Amino acid sequence: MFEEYIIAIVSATVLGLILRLPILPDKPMRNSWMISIIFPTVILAVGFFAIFNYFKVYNNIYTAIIIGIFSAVFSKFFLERVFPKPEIGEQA
Amino acid sequence: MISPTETLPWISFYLGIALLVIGSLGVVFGPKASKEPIIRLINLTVPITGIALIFISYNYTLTMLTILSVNTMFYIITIRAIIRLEEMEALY
Amino acid sequence: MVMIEFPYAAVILMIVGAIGGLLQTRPIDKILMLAVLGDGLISMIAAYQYLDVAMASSFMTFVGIIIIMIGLIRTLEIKKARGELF
Amino acid sequence: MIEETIIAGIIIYMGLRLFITQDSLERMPYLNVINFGVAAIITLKNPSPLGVVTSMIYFIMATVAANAIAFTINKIKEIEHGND
Amino acid sequence: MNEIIAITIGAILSWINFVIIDIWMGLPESPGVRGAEAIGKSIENRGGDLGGGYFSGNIVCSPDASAGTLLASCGYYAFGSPEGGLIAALFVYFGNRICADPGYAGTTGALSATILIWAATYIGINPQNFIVGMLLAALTIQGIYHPYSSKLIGKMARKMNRKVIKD
Repeated sequence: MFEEYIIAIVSATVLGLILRLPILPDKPMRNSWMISIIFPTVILAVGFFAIFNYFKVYNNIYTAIIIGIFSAVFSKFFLERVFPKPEIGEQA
Repeated sequence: MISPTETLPWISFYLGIALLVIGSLGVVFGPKASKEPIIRLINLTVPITGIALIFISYNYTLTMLTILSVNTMFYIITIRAIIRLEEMEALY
Repeated sequence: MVMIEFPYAAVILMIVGAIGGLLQTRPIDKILMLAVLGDGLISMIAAYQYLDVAMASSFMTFVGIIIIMIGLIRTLEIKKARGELF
Repeated sequence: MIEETIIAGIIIYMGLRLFITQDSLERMPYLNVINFGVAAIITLKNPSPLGVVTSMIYFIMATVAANAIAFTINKIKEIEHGND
Repeated sequence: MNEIIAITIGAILSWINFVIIDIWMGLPESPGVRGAEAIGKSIENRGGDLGGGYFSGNIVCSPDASAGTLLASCGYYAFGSPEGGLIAALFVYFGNRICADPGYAGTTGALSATILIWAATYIGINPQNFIVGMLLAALTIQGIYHPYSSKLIGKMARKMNRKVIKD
Protein backbone atom coordinates (compact mmCIF):
# COMPACT_ATOMS: atom_id res chain seq x y z
CA MET A 1 0.00 0.00 0.00
CA PHE A 2 2.80 2.40 0.85
CA GLU A 3 5.01 1.56 -2.12
CA GLU A 4 2.91 3.51 -4.59
CA TYR A 5 3.15 6.69 -2.50
CA ILE A 6 6.96 6.36 -2.39
CA ILE A 7 7.06 5.76 -6.16
CA ALA A 8 4.92 8.89 -6.75
CA ILE A 9 7.23 10.97 -4.51
CA VAL A 10 10.36 9.68 -6.27
CA SER A 11 8.87 10.31 -9.72
CA ALA A 12 7.86 13.87 -8.81
CA THR A 13 11.31 14.56 -7.31
CA VAL A 14 13.20 13.24 -10.35
CA LEU A 15 11.12 15.21 -12.85
CA GLY A 16 11.39 18.30 -10.64
CA LEU A 17 15.18 17.99 -10.67
CA ILE A 18 15.11 17.67 -14.47
CA LEU A 19 12.90 20.78 -14.74
CA ARG A 20 15.36 22.71 -12.46
CA LEU A 21 12.98 23.41 -9.58
CA PRO A 22 14.85 24.39 -6.38
CA ILE A 23 14.87 21.80 -3.60
CA LEU A 24 14.11 24.13 -0.66
CA PRO A 25 12.49 27.59 -0.60
CA ASP A 26 14.26 30.78 0.43
CA LYS A 27 15.75 31.10 3.85
CA PRO A 28 12.99 32.72 5.96
CA MET A 29 11.11 29.65 4.92
CA ARG A 30 7.71 30.44 6.43
CA ASN A 31 7.27 33.65 4.44
CA SER A 32 8.61 32.80 0.98
CA TRP A 33 6.41 32.30 -2.06
CA MET A 34 8.98 30.30 -4.09
CA ILE A 35 7.74 27.06 -5.64
CA SER A 36 10.15 24.23 -4.81
CA ILE A 37 10.26 20.44 -4.74
CA ILE A 38 9.74 19.83 -1.06
CA PHE A 39 6.76 22.06 -0.46
CA PRO A 40 4.13 22.06 -3.16
CA THR A 41 5.28 19.32 -5.54
CA VAL A 42 5.54 16.37 -3.18
CA ILE A 43 2.34 17.34 -1.36
CA LEU A 44 0.48 17.69 -4.66
CA ALA A 45 1.73 14.27 -5.78
CA VAL A 46 0.70 12.58 -2.51
CA GLY A 47 -2.70 14.27 -2.46
CA PHE A 48 -3.57 13.49 -6.08
CA PHE A 49 -2.48 9.89 -5.64
CA ALA A 50 -4.60 9.58 -2.48
CA ILE A 51 -7.65 10.56 -4.55
CA PHE A 52 -6.82 7.85 -7.13
CA ASN A 53 -6.04 5.33 -4.41
CA TYR A 54 -9.61 5.53 -3.12
CA PHE A 55 -10.92 3.97 -6.34
CA LYS A 56 -9.45 0.51 -6.02
CA VAL A 57 -8.89 0.02 -9.77
CA TYR A 58 -6.19 2.63 -10.29
CA ASN A 59 -3.78 1.94 -7.40
CA ASN A 60 -0.91 0.52 -9.44
CA ILE A 61 2.64 1.67 -10.20
CA TYR A 62 1.99 3.27 -13.61
CA THR A 63 -0.65 5.58 -12.16
CA ALA A 64 1.84 6.63 -9.49
CA ILE A 65 4.48 7.51 -12.11
CA ILE A 66 1.96 9.47 -14.22
CA ILE A 67 0.70 11.36 -11.12
CA GLY A 68 4.28 12.33 -10.20
CA ILE A 69 5.02 13.64 -13.70
CA PHE A 70 1.72 15.54 -13.78
CA SER A 71 2.26 17.18 -10.39
CA ALA A 72 5.80 18.29 -11.28
CA VAL A 73 4.67 19.79 -14.61
CA PHE A 74 1.66 21.43 -12.93
CA SER A 75 3.70 23.08 -10.18
CA LYS A 76 6.38 24.21 -12.64
CA PHE A 77 4.23 25.74 -15.35
CA PHE A 78 0.60 26.21 -14.29
CA LEU A 79 0.54 26.94 -10.54
CA GLU A 80 1.46 30.61 -10.89
CA ARG A 81 -1.35 31.10 -13.39
CA VAL A 82 -4.08 29.20 -11.56
CA PHE A 83 -3.35 30.71 -8.13
CA PRO A 84 -1.42 33.94 -8.73
CA LYS A 85 0.74 35.57 -6.09
CA PRO A 86 -1.20 38.52 -4.60
CA GLU A 87 -0.08 42.13 -4.51
CA ILE A 88 1.20 43.65 -1.27
CA GLY A 89 -1.68 43.38 1.19
CA GLU A 90 -4.43 43.17 -1.38
CA GLN A 91 -7.36 40.81 -1.13
CA ALA A 92 -10.97 40.84 -2.39
CA MET B 1 -39.31 15.19 23.25
CA ILE B 2 -40.08 15.49 19.57
CA SER B 3 -37.23 14.26 17.40
CA PRO B 4 -36.51 16.74 14.60
CA THR B 5 -35.24 14.11 12.20
CA GLU B 6 -38.82 12.87 11.71
CA THR B 7 -40.50 16.25 11.70
CA LEU B 8 -37.84 17.99 9.63
CA PRO B 9 -40.18 19.05 6.75
CA TRP B 10 -42.63 20.66 9.18
CA ILE B 11 -39.93 22.65 10.93
CA SER B 12 -38.47 23.74 7.61
CA PHE B 13 -41.89 24.73 6.18
CA TYR B 14 -43.07 26.82 9.11
CA LEU B 15 -39.67 28.45 9.59
CA GLY B 16 -39.67 29.33 5.89
CA ILE B 17 -43.12 30.94 6.15
CA ALA B 18 -42.02 32.91 9.23
CA LEU B 19 -38.87 34.14 7.49
CA LEU B 20 -40.91 35.09 4.40
CA VAL B 21 -43.39 37.21 6.39
CA ILE B 22 -40.77 38.85 8.61
CA GLY B 23 -38.46 39.49 5.67
CA SER B 24 -41.20 41.03 3.52
CA LEU B 25 -42.17 43.42 6.34
CA GLY B 26 -38.50 44.22 6.85
CA VAL B 27 -37.95 45.01 3.16
CA VAL B 28 -40.82 47.49 3.14
CA PHE B 29 -40.70 49.06 6.62
CA GLY B 30 -37.16 48.29 7.79
CA PRO B 31 -34.99 50.85 9.58
CA LYS B 32 -33.28 53.26 7.15
CA ALA B 33 -34.50 51.19 4.20
CA SER B 34 -36.09 54.12 2.43
CA LYS B 35 -32.92 56.25 2.43
CA GLU B 36 -30.28 53.89 1.10
CA PRO B 37 -31.19 51.33 -1.57
CA ILE B 38 -28.35 48.96 -0.68
CA ILE B 39 -29.90 48.33 2.75
CA ARG B 40 -33.15 47.38 1.01
CA LEU B 41 -31.16 45.03 -1.23
CA ILE B 42 -29.51 43.41 1.78
CA ASN B 43 -32.89 42.97 3.50
CA LEU B 44 -34.16 41.19 0.39
CA THR B 45 -31.93 38.18 1.15
CA VAL B 46 -34.10 37.14 4.13
CA PRO B 47 -37.34 36.35 2.17
CA ILE B 48 -35.25 34.64 -0.56
CA THR B 49 -33.88 32.31 2.13
CA GLY B 50 -37.43 31.68 3.37
CA ILE B 51 -38.53 30.72 -0.15
CA ALA B 52 -35.53 28.38 -0.42
CA LEU B 53 -36.54 26.72 2.87
CA ILE B 54 -40.12 26.17 1.67
CA PHE B 55 -38.82 24.60 -1.55
CA ILE B 56 -36.42 22.31 0.33
CA SER B 57 -39.27 21.12 2.54
CA TYR B 58 -41.08 19.78 -0.56
CA ASN B 59 -37.81 18.15 -1.84
CA TYR B 60 -37.71 20.49 -4.85
CA THR B 61 -33.92 20.69 -4.98
CA LEU B 62 -33.52 21.90 -8.56
CA THR B 63 -36.01 24.72 -7.97
CA MET B 64 -34.06 25.85 -4.93
CA LEU B 65 -30.77 25.88 -6.83
CA THR B 66 -32.42 27.87 -9.63
CA ILE B 67 -33.74 30.51 -7.25
CA LEU B 68 -30.38 30.88 -5.49
CA SER B 69 -28.47 31.29 -8.77
CA VAL B 70 -31.04 33.76 -10.14
CA ASN B 71 -30.65 35.65 -6.84
CA THR B 72 -26.90 35.96 -7.42
CA MET B 73 -27.41 37.23 -11.00
CA PHE B 74 -29.97 39.72 -9.66
CA TYR B 75 -27.34 40.99 -7.20
CA ILE B 76 -24.85 41.65 -10.00
CA ILE B 77 -27.35 43.60 -12.15
CA THR B 78 -28.81 45.60 -9.24
CA ILE B 79 -25.41 46.50 -7.79
CA ARG B 80 -24.37 47.88 -11.18
CA ALA B 81 -27.61 49.86 -11.39
CA ILE B 82 -27.13 51.32 -7.89
CA ILE B 83 -23.56 52.37 -8.69
CA ARG B 84 -24.69 54.06 -11.93
CA LEU B 85 -27.44 55.92 -10.09
CA GLU B 86 -25.00 57.08 -7.43
CA GLU B 87 -22.65 58.35 -10.11
CA MET B 88 -25.42 60.24 -11.94
CA GLU B 89 -26.68 61.82 -8.69
CA ALA B 90 -30.21 60.96 -9.72
CA LEU B 91 -31.03 59.16 -6.55
CA TYR B 92 -32.34 61.84 -4.27
CA MET C 1 -29.78 12.85 29.71
CA VAL C 2 -30.46 16.01 27.75
CA MET C 3 -29.96 15.75 24.02
CA ILE C 4 -29.82 18.65 21.57
CA GLU C 5 -30.26 17.45 18.01
CA PHE C 6 -28.64 19.25 15.15
CA PRO C 7 -31.58 20.93 13.29
CA TYR C 8 -32.42 22.94 16.41
CA ALA C 9 -29.02 24.60 16.14
CA ALA C 10 -29.70 25.38 12.47
CA VAL C 11 -33.10 26.88 13.37
CA ILE C 12 -31.52 29.11 16.01
CA LEU C 13 -28.81 30.20 13.57
CA MET C 14 -31.43 31.16 10.98
CA ILE C 15 -33.57 33.08 13.51
CA VAL C 16 -30.53 34.96 14.80
CA GLY C 17 -29.42 35.78 11.27
CA ALA C 18 -32.86 36.99 10.17
CA ILE C 19 -33.66 39.15 13.23
CA GLY C 20 -30.15 40.58 13.45
CA GLY C 21 -29.94 41.18 9.71
CA LEU C 22 -33.20 43.08 9.62
CA LEU C 23 -32.74 45.21 12.75
CA GLN C 24 -29.12 46.37 12.41
CA THR C 25 -28.57 49.72 10.76
CA ARG C 26 -24.96 49.69 9.55
CA PRO C 27 -24.57 47.74 6.27
CA ILE C 28 -21.48 45.76 7.32
CA ASP C 29 -23.25 44.35 10.39
CA LYS C 30 -26.15 43.32 8.18
CA ILE C 31 -23.76 41.50 5.82
CA LEU C 32 -22.15 39.63 8.73
CA MET C 33 -25.58 38.52 9.91
CA LEU C 34 -26.37 37.37 6.37
CA ALA C 35 -23.33 35.10 6.55
CA VAL C 36 -24.88 33.52 9.67
CA LEU C 37 -28.20 33.11 7.80
CA GLY C 38 -26.38 31.35 4.95
CA ASP C 39 -24.69 29.03 7.46
CA GLY C 40 -28.09 28.04 8.83
CA LEU C 41 -29.48 27.38 5.35
CA ILE C 42 -26.54 25.17 4.37
CA SER C 43 -26.67 23.17 7.60
CA MET C 44 -30.44 22.68 7.16
CA ILE C 45 -29.84 21.37 3.62
CA ALA C 46 -27.11 19.06 4.94
CA ALA C 47 -29.59 17.71 7.51
CA TYR C 48 -31.74 16.59 4.55
CA GLN C 49 -28.62 14.77 3.17
CA TYR C 50 -28.67 16.58 -0.18
CA LEU C 51 -24.92 17.01 -0.27
CA ASP C 52 -24.50 18.21 -3.86
CA VAL C 53 -27.15 20.86 -3.29
CA ALA C 54 -25.30 21.96 -0.14
CA MET C 55 -22.06 22.28 -2.15
CA ALA C 56 -23.62 24.44 -4.89
CA SER C 57 -25.62 26.58 -2.48
CA SER C 58 -22.57 27.30 -0.29
CA PHE C 59 -20.75 28.50 -3.39
CA MET C 60 -23.62 30.76 -4.49
CA THR C 61 -24.37 32.21 -1.04
CA PHE C 62 -20.84 33.35 -0.33
CA VAL C 63 -20.25 34.63 -3.86
CA GLY C 64 -23.39 36.77 -3.42
CA ILE C 65 -22.02 38.17 -0.14
CA ILE C 66 -18.73 39.11 -1.83
CA ILE C 67 -20.59 40.83 -4.70
CA ILE C 68 -22.64 42.91 -2.23
CA MET C 69 -19.49 43.99 -0.43
CA ILE C 70 -17.79 45.13 -3.65
CA GLY C 71 -20.83 47.29 -4.39
CA LEU C 72 -20.84 48.65 -0.82
CA ILE C 73 -17.20 49.78 -1.01
CA ARG C 74 -17.77 51.41 -4.42
CA THR C 75 -20.89 53.25 -3.18
CA LEU C 76 -19.10 54.56 -0.08
CA GLU C 77 -16.16 55.78 -2.18
CA ILE C 78 -18.53 57.70 -4.47
CA LYS C 79 -20.28 59.25 -1.45
CA LYS C 80 -16.89 60.20 0.04
CA ALA C 81 -15.90 61.88 -3.23
CA ARG C 82 -19.15 63.86 -3.29
CA GLY C 83 -18.70 64.89 0.35
CA GLU C 84 -21.99 63.51 1.59
CA LEU C 85 -20.58 61.10 4.13
CA PHE C 86 -21.46 62.21 7.67
CA MET D 1 -24.70 10.89 20.10
CA ILE D 2 -22.90 13.00 22.69
CA GLU D 3 -20.76 14.57 19.95
CA GLU D 4 -23.81 15.99 18.21
CA THR D 5 -25.07 17.43 21.50
CA ILE D 6 -21.75 19.12 22.23
CA ILE D 7 -21.45 20.62 18.74
CA ALA D 8 -25.06 21.85 18.69
CA GLY D 9 -24.62 23.41 22.14
CA ILE D 10 -21.48 25.23 21.05
CA ILE D 11 -23.20 26.54 17.89
CA ILE D 12 -26.23 27.79 19.87
CA TYR D 13 -24.00 29.47 22.47
CA MET D 14 -21.91 31.18 19.81
CA GLY D 15 -25.02 32.33 17.91
CA LEU D 16 -26.58 33.92 21.00
CA ARG D 17 -23.30 35.55 21.96
CA LEU D 18 -22.87 36.90 18.43
CA PHE D 19 -26.38 38.36 18.70
CA ILE D 20 -25.75 40.36 21.87
CA THR D 21 -22.29 41.82 21.20
CA GLN D 22 -22.12 45.25 19.56
CA ASP D 23 -18.56 45.66 18.23
CA SER D 24 -18.37 44.32 14.69
CA LEU D 25 -14.71 43.30 14.87
CA GLU D 26 -15.38 41.34 18.07
CA ARG D 27 -17.92 39.21 16.22
CA MET D 28 -15.47 37.78 13.67
CA PRO D 29 -13.90 35.05 15.91
CA TYR D 30 -17.39 33.96 16.97
CA LEU D 31 -18.35 33.61 13.30
CA ASN D 32 -15.20 31.54 12.81
CA VAL D 33 -16.25 29.14 15.57
CA ILE D 34 -19.69 28.79 13.91
CA ASN D 35 -17.98 27.90 10.61
CA PHE D 36 -15.90 25.26 12.41
CA GLY D 37 -18.99 23.76 13.98
CA VAL D 38 -21.02 23.55 10.77
CA ALA D 39 -18.08 22.05 8.86
CA ALA D 40 -17.63 19.49 11.64
CA ILE D 41 -21.24 18.41 11.80
CA ILE D 42 -21.72 18.05 8.02
CA THR D 43 -19.11 15.29 8.09
CA LEU D 44 -20.30 13.85 11.39
CA LYS D 45 -23.86 13.38 10.12
CA ASN D 46 -22.85 12.15 6.63
CA PRO D 47 -19.80 9.89 6.92
CA SER D 48 -19.06 9.44 3.22
CA PRO D 49 -16.44 10.85 0.78
CA LEU D 50 -19.01 13.23 -0.73
CA GLY D 51 -19.74 14.50 2.77
CA VAL D 52 -16.13 15.34 3.50
CA VAL D 53 -15.71 17.05 0.10
CA THR D 54 -18.83 19.12 0.89
CA SER D 55 -17.37 20.05 4.27
CA MET D 56 -14.05 21.11 2.74
CA ILE D 57 -15.67 23.27 0.03
CA TYR D 58 -18.00 24.86 2.57
CA PHE D 59 -15.16 25.68 4.94
CA ILE D 60 -12.94 27.17 2.24
CA MET D 61 -15.74 29.34 0.82
CA ALA D 62 -16.75 30.50 4.32
CA THR D 63 -13.15 31.44 5.07
CA VAL D 64 -12.91 33.45 1.84
CA ALA D 65 -16.12 35.26 2.81
CA ALA D 66 -14.80 35.98 6.33
CA ASN D 67 -11.57 37.30 4.83
CA ALA D 68 -13.57 39.63 2.58
CA ILE D 69 -15.76 40.79 5.51
CA ALA D 70 -12.72 41.66 7.65
CA PHE D 71 -11.10 43.49 4.73
CA THR D 72 -14.31 45.45 4.14
CA ILE D 73 -14.57 46.46 7.82
CA ASN D 74 -11.03 47.80 7.69
CA LYS D 75 -11.68 49.57 4.38
CA ILE D 76 -14.88 51.23 5.64
CA LYS D 77 -13.05 52.41 8.75
CA GLU D 78 -10.35 53.92 6.53
CA ILE D 79 -12.93 55.65 4.33
CA GLU D 80 -14.90 57.10 7.25
CA HIS D 81 -12.04 58.25 9.49
CA GLY D 82 -9.38 59.00 6.90
CA ASN D 83 -6.37 56.80 6.23
CA ASP D 84 -3.89 57.21 9.02
CA MET E 1 -18.34 7.93 30.64
CA ASN E 2 -15.64 6.46 28.49
CA GLU E 3 -16.44 8.81 25.61
CA ILE E 4 -16.00 11.93 27.74
CA ILE E 5 -12.45 10.91 28.66
CA ALA E 6 -11.68 10.19 24.99
CA ILE E 7 -13.07 13.59 23.91
CA THR E 8 -10.97 15.31 26.59
CA ILE E 9 -7.79 13.56 25.45
CA GLY E 10 -8.60 14.38 21.81
CA ALA E 11 -9.19 18.04 22.68
CA ILE E 12 -5.85 18.29 24.50
CA LEU E 13 -3.95 16.59 21.65
CA SER E 14 -5.48 18.74 18.90
CA TRP E 15 -5.00 21.94 20.98
CA ILE E 16 -1.30 21.20 21.39
CA ASN E 17 -1.00 20.29 17.69
CA PHE E 18 -2.54 23.40 16.18
CA VAL E 19 -1.15 25.92 18.67
CA ILE E 20 2.43 24.61 18.40
CA ILE E 21 2.39 24.48 14.59
CA ASP E 22 0.70 27.86 14.17
CA ILE E 23 3.20 29.57 16.46
CA TRP E 24 6.13 27.75 14.84
CA MET E 25 5.03 28.89 11.38
CA GLY E 26 5.04 32.49 12.53
CA LEU E 27 1.41 33.53 12.79
CA PRO E 28 1.92 35.92 15.79
CA GLU E 29 4.72 37.72 13.96
CA SER E 30 2.87 39.72 11.33
CA PRO E 31 -0.63 39.99 9.86
CA GLY E 32 -0.89 38.36 6.46
CA VAL E 33 -3.76 40.46 5.13
CA ARG E 34 -5.20 43.78 6.30
CA GLY E 35 -8.29 42.29 7.92
CA ALA E 36 -6.10 40.30 10.32
CA GLU E 37 -4.34 43.52 11.29
CA ALA E 38 -7.70 45.16 12.13
CA ILE E 39 -8.78 42.19 14.28
CA GLY E 40 -5.44 42.19 16.11
CA LYS E 41 -5.63 45.92 16.84
CA SER E 42 -9.23 45.48 18.09
CA ILE E 43 -8.20 42.72 20.52
CA GLU E 44 -5.30 44.85 21.72
CA ASN E 45 -7.66 47.77 22.38
CA ARG E 46 -9.84 45.53 24.53
CA GLY E 47 -6.97 44.66 26.82
CA GLY E 48 -5.19 41.79 25.12
CA ASP E 49 -1.81 41.08 23.61
CA LEU E 50 -0.90 42.18 20.08
CA GLY E 51 0.78 38.90 19.07
CA GLY E 52 -2.21 36.90 20.24
CA GLY E 53 -4.47 39.28 18.35
CA TYR E 54 -2.54 38.74 15.12
CA PHE E 55 -2.73 34.97 15.77
CA SER E 56 -6.51 35.12 16.13
CA GLY E 57 -6.93 37.35 13.08
CA ASN E 58 -4.77 35.11 10.92
CA ILE E 59 -6.86 32.09 11.96
CA VAL E 60 -10.04 33.95 10.96
CA CYS E 61 -8.74 35.18 7.63
CA SER E 62 -7.17 32.05 6.15
CA PRO E 63 -7.39 28.29 6.80
CA ASP E 64 -4.33 27.56 8.91
CA ALA E 65 -3.33 24.58 11.05
CA SER E 66 -6.65 24.70 12.91
CA ALA E 67 -8.53 24.07 9.67
CA GLY E 68 -5.89 21.50 8.74
CA THR E 69 -6.49 19.55 11.96
CA LEU E 70 -10.29 19.71 11.63
CA LEU E 71 -10.41 18.68 7.96
CA ALA E 72 -7.79 15.94 8.41
CA SER E 73 -9.82 14.38 11.21
CA CYS E 74 -12.97 14.72 9.08
CA GLY E 75 -11.21 12.99 6.18
CA TYR E 76 -9.88 10.22 8.39
CA TYR E 77 -13.39 9.67 9.80
CA ALA E 78 -15.10 9.63 6.41
CA PHE E 79 -12.58 7.55 4.45
CA GLY E 80 -11.69 5.26 7.32
CA SER E 81 -7.97 5.28 6.48
CA PRO E 82 -5.10 7.83 6.52
CA GLU E 83 -5.55 8.79 2.87
CA GLY E 84 -8.37 11.14 3.86
CA GLY E 85 -5.85 13.28 5.72
CA LEU E 86 -3.68 13.52 2.60
CA ILE E 87 -6.66 14.67 0.50
CA ALA E 88 -7.45 17.20 3.25
CA ALA E 89 -3.89 18.52 3.00
CA LEU E 90 -4.34 19.04 -0.77
CA PHE E 91 -7.62 20.93 -0.33
CA VAL E 92 -6.22 23.06 2.50
CA TYR E 93 -3.27 24.02 0.27
CA PHE E 94 -5.63 25.16 -2.50
CA GLY E 95 -7.75 27.10 -0.01
CA ASN E 96 -4.66 28.79 1.38
CA ARG E 97 -3.57 29.91 -2.07
CA ILE E 98 -7.02 31.38 -2.73
CA CYS E 99 -6.88 33.34 0.55
CA ALA E 100 -3.50 34.99 -0.27
CA ASP E 101 -1.33 32.95 2.10
CA PRO E 102 1.78 30.85 1.31
CA GLY E 103 0.18 27.76 2.84
CA TYR E 104 2.90 26.23 4.97
CA ALA E 105 0.93 26.17 8.22
CA GLY E 106 -2.19 24.49 6.83
CA THR E 107 -0.49 21.58 5.05
CA THR E 108 1.96 20.96 7.88
CA GLY E 109 -0.90 20.94 10.36
CA ALA E 110 -2.95 18.53 8.24
CA LEU E 111 -0.09 16.07 7.76
CA SER E 112 0.94 16.12 11.44
CA ALA E 113 -2.70 15.72 12.51
CA THR E 114 -3.00 12.69 10.21
CA ILE E 115 0.05 11.08 11.85
CA LEU E 116 -1.28 11.97 15.31
CA ILE E 117 -4.72 10.45 14.68
CA TRP E 118 -3.17 7.34 13.13
CA ALA E 119 -1.09 6.92 16.28
CA ALA E 120 -4.02 7.64 18.58
CA THR E 121 -6.29 4.95 17.12
CA TYR E 122 -4.08 2.31 18.79
CA ILE E 123 -5.02 3.56 22.27
CA GLY E 124 -8.72 3.65 21.52
CA ILE E 125 -9.41 7.27 20.51
CA ASN E 126 -11.57 7.45 17.41
CA PRO E 127 -11.45 10.24 14.78
CA GLN E 128 -14.86 11.61 15.79
CA ASN E 129 -13.38 12.37 19.23
CA PHE E 130 -10.77 14.43 17.40
CA ILE E 131 -13.47 16.33 15.45
CA VAL E 132 -15.30 17.35 18.64
CA GLY E 133 -11.97 17.99 20.38
CA MET E 134 -10.82 20.34 17.63
CA LEU E 135 -14.07 22.29 17.95
CA LEU E 136 -13.56 22.58 21.72
CA ALA E 137 -9.96 23.74 21.16
CA ALA E 138 -11.08 26.42 18.68
CA LEU E 139 -13.73 27.48 21.21
CA THR E 140 -11.12 27.99 23.94
CA ILE E 141 -8.97 30.16 21.69
CA GLN E 142 -11.61 32.18 19.84
CA GLY E 143 -14.79 32.11 21.81
CA ILE E 144 -14.51 32.38 25.59
CA TYR E 145 -12.75 35.64 26.48
CA HIS E 146 -10.31 37.22 24.09
CA PRO E 147 -7.83 39.05 26.41
CA TYR E 148 -6.93 35.97 28.45
CA SER E 149 -6.41 33.69 25.44
CA SER E 150 -4.39 36.33 23.57
CA LYS E 151 -2.15 36.87 26.63
CA LEU E 152 -1.58 33.10 26.83
CA ILE E 153 -0.70 32.92 23.13
CA GLY E 154 1.59 35.93 23.44
CA LYS E 155 3.45 34.36 26.35
CA MET E 156 3.93 31.09 24.43
CA ALA E 157 5.08 33.01 21.32
CA ARG E 158 7.67 34.93 23.32
CA LYS E 159 8.95 31.67 24.77
CA MET E 160 9.24 30.12 21.28
CA ASN E 161 11.09 33.21 19.90
CA ARG E 162 8.31 34.40 17.59
CA LYS E 163 7.81 38.00 18.68
CA VAL E 164 5.88 40.70 16.85
CA ILE E 165 8.06 42.22 14.13
CA LYS E 166 7.86 46.00 14.30
CA ASP E 167 8.74 47.98 11.21
